[in-house]
Amino acid sequence: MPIKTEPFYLNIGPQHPSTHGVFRLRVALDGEVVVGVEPIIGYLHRGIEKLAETRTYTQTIPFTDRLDYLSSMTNNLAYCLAVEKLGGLKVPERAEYIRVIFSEIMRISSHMMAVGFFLNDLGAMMTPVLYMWREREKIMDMFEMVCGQRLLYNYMRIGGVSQNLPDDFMPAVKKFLAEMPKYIDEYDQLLAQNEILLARSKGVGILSKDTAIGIGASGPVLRASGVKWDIRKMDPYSIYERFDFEVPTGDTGDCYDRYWVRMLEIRQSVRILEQAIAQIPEKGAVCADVPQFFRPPRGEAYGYLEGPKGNIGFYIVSDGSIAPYRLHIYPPTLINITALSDMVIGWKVADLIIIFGSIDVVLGEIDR
Amino acid sequence: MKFERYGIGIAKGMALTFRHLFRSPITIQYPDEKLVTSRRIRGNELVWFPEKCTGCATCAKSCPQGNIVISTHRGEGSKFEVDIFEIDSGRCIFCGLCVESCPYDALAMGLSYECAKYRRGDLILSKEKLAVSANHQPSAYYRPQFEDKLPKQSLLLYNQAEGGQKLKFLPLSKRKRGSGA
Amino acid sequence: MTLALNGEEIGKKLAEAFPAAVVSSDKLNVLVDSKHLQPVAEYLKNTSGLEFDYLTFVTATDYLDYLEIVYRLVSLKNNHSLILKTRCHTRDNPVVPTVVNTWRAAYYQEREIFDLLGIRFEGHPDMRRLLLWEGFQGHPLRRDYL
Amino acid sequence: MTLLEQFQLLLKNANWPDWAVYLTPAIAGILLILVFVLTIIIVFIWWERRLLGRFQLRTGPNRCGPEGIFQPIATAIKILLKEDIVPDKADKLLHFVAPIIVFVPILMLFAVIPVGEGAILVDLNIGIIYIIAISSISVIGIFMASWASNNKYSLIAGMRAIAQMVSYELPVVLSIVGVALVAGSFSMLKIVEAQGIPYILQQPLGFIIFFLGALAEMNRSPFDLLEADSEIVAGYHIEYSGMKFAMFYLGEYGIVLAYAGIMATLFLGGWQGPLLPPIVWFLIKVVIIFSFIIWMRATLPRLRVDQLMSFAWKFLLPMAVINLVIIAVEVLVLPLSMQWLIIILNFGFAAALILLWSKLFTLGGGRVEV
Repeated sequence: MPIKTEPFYLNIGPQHPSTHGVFRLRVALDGEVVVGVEPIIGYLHRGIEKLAETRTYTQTIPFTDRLDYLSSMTNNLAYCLAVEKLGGLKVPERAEYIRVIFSEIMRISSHMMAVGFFLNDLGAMMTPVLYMWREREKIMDMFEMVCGQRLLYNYMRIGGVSQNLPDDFMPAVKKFLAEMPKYIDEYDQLLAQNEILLARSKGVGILSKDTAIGIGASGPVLRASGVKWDIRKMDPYSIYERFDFEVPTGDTGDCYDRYWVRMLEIRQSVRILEQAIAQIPEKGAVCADVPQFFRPPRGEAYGYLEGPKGNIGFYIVSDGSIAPYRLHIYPPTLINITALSDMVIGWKVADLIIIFGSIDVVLGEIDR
Repeated sequence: MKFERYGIGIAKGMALTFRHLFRSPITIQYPDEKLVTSRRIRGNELVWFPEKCTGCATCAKSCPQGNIVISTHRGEGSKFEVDIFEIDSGRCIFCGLCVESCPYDALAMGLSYECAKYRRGDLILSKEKLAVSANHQPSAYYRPQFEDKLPKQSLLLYNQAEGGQKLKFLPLSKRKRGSGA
Repeated sequence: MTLALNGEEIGKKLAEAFPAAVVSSDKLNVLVDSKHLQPVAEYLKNTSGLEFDYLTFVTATDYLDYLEIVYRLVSLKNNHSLILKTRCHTRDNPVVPTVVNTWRAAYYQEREIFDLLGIRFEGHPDMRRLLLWEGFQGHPLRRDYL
Repeated sequence: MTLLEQFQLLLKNANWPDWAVYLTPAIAGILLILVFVLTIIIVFIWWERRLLGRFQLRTGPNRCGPEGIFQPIATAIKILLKEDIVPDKADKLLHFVAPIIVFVPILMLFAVIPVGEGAILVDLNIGIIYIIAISSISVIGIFMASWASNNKYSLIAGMRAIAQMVSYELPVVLSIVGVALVAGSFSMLKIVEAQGIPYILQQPLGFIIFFLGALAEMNRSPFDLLEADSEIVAGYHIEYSGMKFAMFYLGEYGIVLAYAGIMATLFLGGWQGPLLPPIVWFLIKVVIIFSFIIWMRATLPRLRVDQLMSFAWKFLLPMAVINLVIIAVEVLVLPLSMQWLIIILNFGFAAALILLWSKLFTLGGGRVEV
């Protein structure tokens, strides 16, 4: 007679070291094996979409910082792209380059957080995180130099960027780029070939190509599954068509691929940055002439870009007034966790944590 | 775990951490050592220039939080006198939009970043607290005219030989106690 | 460059396959009748030359006299996109068929729309509130919610 | 004759009553061990935090006292002042007893670890067997703690604890047997005295197996599954606070100290060494082992529970058995005078076996169909 067992339920979160924010997973366990998982979200819901309806177009930019607070620049940019598309604005050349530079620095920073905490979830006791924070702090310094804050930048404006680059910026970013490849090699040396890491992450949490496309995954999660889809390449926004870079993809879509695709993307970002630094015009306006209470024509627009976490998009409906009639934020990480249950069922609790970590979620964006 | 590579990956990682043992720490002993912030820092306060302010309330209109309280009355001639100018720094998100929108450069972001208070009421910055003074100076955020007066930001990117911040670990005896204020 | 397909052409194509489905179409988007949404979605996904295999976003807007649901479809294979719309003319308990069976990407987004705008998606496997808690009164993203 | 026996003799000669002759040295010894262990644990806590900080490009605690040496004391005071919280649905008795059961056996281990010539509490002739027996008791305490807390995270930790501790006991014991075979005694003192050349050279494979097994026994990275902070938060002591937590915390370092001491005794020649006094040599060896453990903690990620199991049963256990056979054959066949030949042979065997077994070793587990 088989022994009758019943699953036992474990709440991982809302307060848990590895949920990367206030996120709750209701997990059904059979021993240590996960048999069911239900993400419960909304603990950080601030209603940014509703708030934007009562604010002018410019006033919403600081709120976009607070979506994915680890990649605020790209959120700013995606929102500004949407409004510019709506208003048919032309962005000055220099501003376009500044935008690209900051998107790519932001991508490096965000990927370093993602990889560092993925490795921390694996149990590597903060060491990779601190090594990566060393470089991230340098990036934060550069952001602080340009826009005055280290986390919530509020730098992009409708029609450009808020301020010109200070004189110290270019030497700093050049030095950073010269150092960065050496540090990336160090990160790879630290754990990329580590047998324990390979054992823990290879073949774990596979997101197949068809599932990845079906759930509309984007960013490194989609590319790790072997889909060569990068909006920078496939639908270039800003001036990305001028840069030469590759889109790294994985083969199987397991945790290791998601980690490795991010490491490769950091290298590609360095490559884009080197080109952008070489091409940027010395002088020129950094913002188009946009009134403070900007009134775009009636209509709707969807501005989107390839953020560090994936395709972040803003869908704006305008009724011709100073405030958007409707603002919808398309959150990539919420979409990426759609297939979480497919990925984790049958794996152990320890795997659940790293699979969730490898998706790289930020709760500010999921809950909005 | 297959030791196909006989643990070479583990050995490499261990060698890297061992190398780091001989590098100097990257952390700063915060209240004792402080880095110089950016010239454009958006600190946790705002600086108001009463003589430049015309009381037009553009800042209040541009605030996403609706956080700036300003009330005026008509003084001598056509000039407006500001009666109340209040910003609740507990609700302020320090986005700097008010500074950007001010047509007369009468408002600037502050330099301070240690503004913790024991009571919420203390966070409300009144006219007197906002007004510019010797130890309440503006930062160069959106105000490039102040940029030259401020010290250069210390970047972690540069080491000491390259003109960066001196990042030496101070022994206990040389540290100043309670210098953070 | 992701080519935004001309809505009029797609509208014509759809009208051939489903005569009653297309309500209107213009350069940017195609508006279909919500009754025919599911077959239209299947058609858009599986017809060669279109192959919209990737649903980017689903959202809804409250225009006071009707609720409009917007789908942005992308074909990763052909690198083109289309905006598909459908409308819902009632405000009390509006119901629209789900597209989860065609594109799983709609799973959370439809739950979110139900949560914030109160549109019920028929056939959705788990139609519950997503961001707000069970028992919350009203749907905040409607224009008449204060 | 150990120092304690000399003390006993002294009291007997001074015509103390019989019960006092036994009790006084015993109490003195226990106090000595407590002071010795607690002092070293406090230094260890500081050393781990500082060294880990240096590995991670931080400075580590540096505020309390010179170079932060008093930080563990400050931490201890903080922990002791905390409220003792017992969960409402906890099994109160077991919840109370568990920390004691974890901590006391660890202290008991130090009774047979020699820190110098004759500096041992009791020179048991079955010293090693005593260690094996006593060190397994704290598993029960850990399981009691995890059960009594009535917390699902700690229950998972408890299940992991039993599996991990029991599995790793075997290779550890088998590798110790190799040492006992060569030394010809179970007594810790005799083993140290028998080590003209430290046994790490003579039995490198045995040392590696013992070291990895001991890492798992003392829940150190990469085998720290019991308290895996990113998965099950703090494992078995998630519901403990105050003094009870302090017991676990001290126990954690105490067992590291104990195992480092055992390792130093069995494989590194114990207190023996030139020039410096024996206790210093002993402590140097212990600190080197401890530093190596910290180094591993700073670098390596954690294993999964099924990988941990298969590593014990498929890698360490067969290797330990083979190692034992090799040692036994060598003891029988080769005369003791050919020490250096044994060393060369054993290094060759160790390298060959590890390479071979690495090829053969595959990992079971993975996804379970549910």
